[in-house]
Amino acid sequence: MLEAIGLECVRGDRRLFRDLSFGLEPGRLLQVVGPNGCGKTSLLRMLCGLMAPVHGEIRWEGASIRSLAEDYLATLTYIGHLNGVKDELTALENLRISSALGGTHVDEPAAVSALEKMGLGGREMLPAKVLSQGQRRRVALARLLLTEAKLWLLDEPLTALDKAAVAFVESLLAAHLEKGGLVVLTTHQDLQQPGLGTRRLELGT
Amino acid sequence: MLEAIGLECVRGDRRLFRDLSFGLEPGRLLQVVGPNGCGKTSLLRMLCGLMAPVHGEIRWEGASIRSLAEDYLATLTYIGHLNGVKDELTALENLRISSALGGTHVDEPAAVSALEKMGLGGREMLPAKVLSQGQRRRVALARLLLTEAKLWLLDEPLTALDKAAVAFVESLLAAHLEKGGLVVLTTHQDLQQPGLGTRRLELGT
Amino acid sequence: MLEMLRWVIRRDLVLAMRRRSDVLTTLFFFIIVVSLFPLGVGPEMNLLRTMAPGVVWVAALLASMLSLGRLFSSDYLDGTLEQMLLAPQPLSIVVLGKVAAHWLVSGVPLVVMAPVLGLQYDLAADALLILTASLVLGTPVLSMIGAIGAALTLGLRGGGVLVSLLVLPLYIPVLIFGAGAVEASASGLGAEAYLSLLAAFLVGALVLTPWATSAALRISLD
Amino acid sequence: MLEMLRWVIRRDLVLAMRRRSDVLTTLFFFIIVVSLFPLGVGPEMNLLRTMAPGVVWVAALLASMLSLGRLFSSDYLDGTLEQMLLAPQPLSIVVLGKVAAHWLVSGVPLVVMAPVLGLQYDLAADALLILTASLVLGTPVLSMIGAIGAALTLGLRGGGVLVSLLVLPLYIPVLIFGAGAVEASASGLGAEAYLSLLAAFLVGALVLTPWATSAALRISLD
Amino acid sequence: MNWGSLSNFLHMGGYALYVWGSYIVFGVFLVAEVALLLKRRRTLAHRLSQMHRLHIKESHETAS
Amino acid sequence: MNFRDIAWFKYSSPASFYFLAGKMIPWFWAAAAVFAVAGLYIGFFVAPTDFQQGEAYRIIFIHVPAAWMSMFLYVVMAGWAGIGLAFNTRLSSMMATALAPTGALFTFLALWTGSLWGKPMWGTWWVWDARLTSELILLFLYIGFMSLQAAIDDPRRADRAGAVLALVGVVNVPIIYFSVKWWNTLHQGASISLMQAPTMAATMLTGMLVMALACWMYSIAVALMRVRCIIVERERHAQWVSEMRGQLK
Ligand code: HEM
Ligand SMILES: Nc1ncnc2c1ncn2[C@@H]1O[C@H](COP(=O)(O)OP(=O)(O)OP(=O)(O)O)[C@@H](O)[C@H]1O
Ligand SMILES: Nc1ncnc2c1ncn2[C@@H]1O[C@H](COP(=O)(O)OP(=O)(O)OP(=O)(O)O)[C@@H](O)[C@H]1O
Ligand SMILES: [Mg+2]
Ligand SMILES: [Mg+2]
Repeated sequence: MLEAIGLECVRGDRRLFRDLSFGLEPGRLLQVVGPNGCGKTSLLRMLCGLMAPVHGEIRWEGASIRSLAEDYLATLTYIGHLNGVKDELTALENLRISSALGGTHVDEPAAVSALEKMGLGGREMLPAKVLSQGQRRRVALARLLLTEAKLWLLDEPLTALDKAAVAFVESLLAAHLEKGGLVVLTTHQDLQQPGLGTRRLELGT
Repeated sequence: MLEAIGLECVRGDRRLFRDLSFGLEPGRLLQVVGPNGCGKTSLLRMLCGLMAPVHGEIRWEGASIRSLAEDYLATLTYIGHLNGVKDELTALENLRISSALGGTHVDEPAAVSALEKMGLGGREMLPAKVLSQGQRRRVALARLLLTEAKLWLLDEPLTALDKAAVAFVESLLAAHLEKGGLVVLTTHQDLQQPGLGTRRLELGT
Repeated sequence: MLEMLRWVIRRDLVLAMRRRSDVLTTLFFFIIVVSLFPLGVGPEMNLLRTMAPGVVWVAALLASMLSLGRLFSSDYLDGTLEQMLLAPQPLSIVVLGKVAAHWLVSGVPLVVMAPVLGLQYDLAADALLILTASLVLGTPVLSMIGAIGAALTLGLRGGGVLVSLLVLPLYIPVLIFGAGAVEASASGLGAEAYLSLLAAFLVGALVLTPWATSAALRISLD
Repeated sequence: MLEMLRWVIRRDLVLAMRRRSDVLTTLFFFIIVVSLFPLGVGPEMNLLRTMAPGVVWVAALLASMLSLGRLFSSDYLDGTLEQMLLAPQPLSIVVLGKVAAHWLVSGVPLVVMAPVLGLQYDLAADALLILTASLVLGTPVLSMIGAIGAALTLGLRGGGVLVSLLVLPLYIPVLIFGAGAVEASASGLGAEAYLSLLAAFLVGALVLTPWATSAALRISLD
Repeated sequence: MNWGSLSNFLHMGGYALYVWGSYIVFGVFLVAEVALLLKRRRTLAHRLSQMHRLHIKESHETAS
Repeated sequence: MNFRDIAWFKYSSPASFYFLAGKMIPWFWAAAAVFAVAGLYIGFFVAPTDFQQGEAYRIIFIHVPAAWMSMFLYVVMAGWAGIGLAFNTRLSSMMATALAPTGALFTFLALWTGSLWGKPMWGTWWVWDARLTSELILLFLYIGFMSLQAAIDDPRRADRAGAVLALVGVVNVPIIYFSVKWWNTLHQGASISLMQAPTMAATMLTGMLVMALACWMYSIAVALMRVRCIIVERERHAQWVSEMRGQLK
């Protein structure tokens, strides 16, 4: 159960939003929408504790995320605008290491099969540098197949993906919600799959 | 008049496409589509001469682009996956400098009004570092408002843009085609505006 | 927690091996700086012997500083650092892992190389021993202090020079005591006092700098 | 063409000025490095006077080399370099502009500062003059040679040991003749031979390096 | 009283360059620091009133 | 009466501190002027000529206060910065930022006056003596602090990054300072020989102390003035700033 209470976000001279409150129950997906620069990324970074709100508080299962500290981090997975994919490492190494950083230790066969599911079969051993834009994004997203985190925070996960990959990621989201997970995501494209238990949060209006 | 004759592209061990030929007349738009990693970006980089094809040739108004060298470069504008936007420079400086590099010298008022049209009014003087992902993309795309190049090569121009911006960019494309320009672009989203004189080129099938 | 430490170190070592040229550049730099002085100063052995510890130590310090750039900045640019901040373990562990890897890659080769270079300067065997010992104790401190500077200047591009401005004054005690140890042993005084001070620096740095570096990283990514 | 050169220089200068402290920090880096050697070596003035030219030159090289990082790599990472390759002018012009800006930002301040630092090492007035002259001739060469290295290392896929082997030795002649000029004048021999050799390096570099750097950039971006 | 005359005082027993060189630079730098501060304050006041005017204009425009 | 009602923390809000500082500044200026006049009088007219150094020793009346201030101010600055970092109080961070330029100035002046003193006494402008070297390093620490803050656009981030640096640097200060023992120290020797004339030591000491007090008062006054500027710059959007806009001139 994720709650935001009276959040206010100020960047530079600009107040992006104030008095923003919402709650999200297990099994639900919150889609944050709004024009460019309205503060979607900022909100997500607040939700994972990378940025402190000027006012307000974020709670996870009733407790402030500040007080939970690492316990909270263990329950979430964040994928941002940037892929966090290292050019020199192979797709496989990238996936295993980013999973390990997130607290899930994955053995090689599991990682290979996750990459295969993400459509990167046969490219596991290529350095990420030579992968195409969409393939790099897929490497980043492959983590979702392996993580045990309950809360997913995804910043425009669908950019650079082709249609098949978009559909696959949406099915991943659906399966995660099914299992009682929570998802907060931003995207400018509409989600195709209906019944993702979607709630929309409009920013910047 | 842009012509590609019998292009072959090999990356590493992989042949992405071969025997690819097409021609594009003034006033037409070529949309390159295909799954992630099928070679769209590679094709665009070949078309602007950044990468040499293994076989085949690219011609502009009948002459090979290799022989035209800088004369060809003067007729094109390329916007890639990466924005080419410098973090430390303001939006305004970024735009003026990237235009100058492309051979168009723009004075300040013109640049400001271009940024305003791109929805960055009031943010001209912010360093690009603090802009949101979509706003950075807008800064890169603002060049299209100022360039006099006849051939536009755009690699997924619409990523990270919100819907209003997508519509605006499409109207820009339409206006450019109207004036007899040529556009080659890749995108995973379908173009909304009909009658862009669209031709599709499917790769990776 | 140890698991995490291991992963981070391993990752950074693999990355360093992929970019072998970086590692070698640091080492070449060290060798070239040290070898240049005999060329520049001339062949008087006495003069060279007096300069030796200072030159080797300054070269080590600069080499370690030069390699600071790759400590965090590439992770910052491609978003990995964000992920590290979100790892469900204390950030200091990650920091410690990265610093350890940095030392293994940029410090250890220097330590190994130093005795060979010292021979060029006609240092006696025990002076070489002390030189190596002082480097073993001192170079990890350099990496740890450097990490603070690297973390503070993250995202401030062109920060390479700013880092050196921040970090060099903090390096100076290490330099003074490191070079001092060799000089003391050369002039017949015992080097123990110096070496144990360096060891104290090392312990102090181990305790304090991961904390300071984590704080700096959090600030830089806010 | 000149228009383009002006734009590139101006852009890079603006970028440097944006980090307001950039020019200053290069300078302070230089100052700190020069001040480090006495700390390592000890305070005897005679020793210091003999080392002075070598130290100043090594420091100049480092300062100029440290700032090489920002020459191409940030433009490479954010895609600006691609745009530069697509500019409808010879690439060498762009390269020349970037190198010139680099020298203005990182070379000129060193040249200005060097005499003051020489004073710390108790150098005589004419030695100071020669030192400055050698730096005026030598630092642009460093920037130009460095540019080749920076361009080549952009596309390195791990096997770049050759590159660092190639570039660092290229610096050494400049260093030897730069420091040699000062020593020659200090020991009463004329420094003209050294200085004219440096001038020859400069002319050679101006002719050859923009071409080589452009080629390297094209290779790196293929 | 140590000094017979003003010129003696200015001569400083042959150390005029060093003594006055220290004191004058000392004084000039402190005064310069204060002067720079006062200037900073003035430009600040200027910027503030400009901001204020702009603000008033804006609110006027939105009102009408 | 409730403890909170005493408004202990009232002045820790930038707005109220701004006005409080405004009231205090004239007093510090007055004190600085009085002490400076007294100190200079003692220095030039009461203290006799030194039998070894002649009149050159009179540099001591500014050299020593400047050197003291340079070190004290660094520690004070690091203290404020640390408080700002720990308790997230904006005002203390602003104090740290305001102190840095003054500290750097005094460091520079200590170096300058020391060099001018060294030329007649030691025959050289500069030696690599421990005292001198450590003072130079202190200057680098100040400059590093200021450059770091200048390089960061967001003031809150600049505050906190600067605080980390200042705190780390303060560990360095005593180390540098005590390294005197490991060096041959020209500086120390000279100062001891000076102390040999006992009658002079008394007047000299008073002169030095009075000048040091003047420097303290000056530093406080200037720091308060600068912190007022910083407050207004940072809070320029706040209501109270636009209300008192006229009073600034
Ligand atoms: C650039 C040159 C110099 C620097 C950076 C410098 C720095 C300092 C510093 C940091 C102190 C404070 C030390 C303390 O509180 O114990 C000090 C004190 C003092 N300095 Fe200097 N100094 C320089 C040159 C000189 C010279 C040339 C003389 C006299 C010949 C001198 C005489 C003194 C005396 C008498 C004191 C105060 C008494 C003491 O602490 O011993 N200084 N100086
Ligand atoms: N220092 C600053 N001064 C003024 N505005 C700032 C500053 N820093 C950030 N901003 C603004 O804050 C906003 C940050 O938005 P954020 O990145 O959260 O947007 P977003 O909703 O994710 O947008 P996008 O859809 O483009 O990704 C931008 O509008 C940016 O211009
Ligand atoms: N050295 C190499 N070895 C094997 N395959 C390579 C190598 N270099 C590149 N490739 C492959 O070449 C392709 C490059 O594709 P390109 O970037 O042109 O794709 P794209 O169509 O633009 O994809 P996207 O839609 O994801 O942007 C990728 O499939 C990549 O895996
Ligand atoms: Mg965003
Ligand atoms: Mg692509």
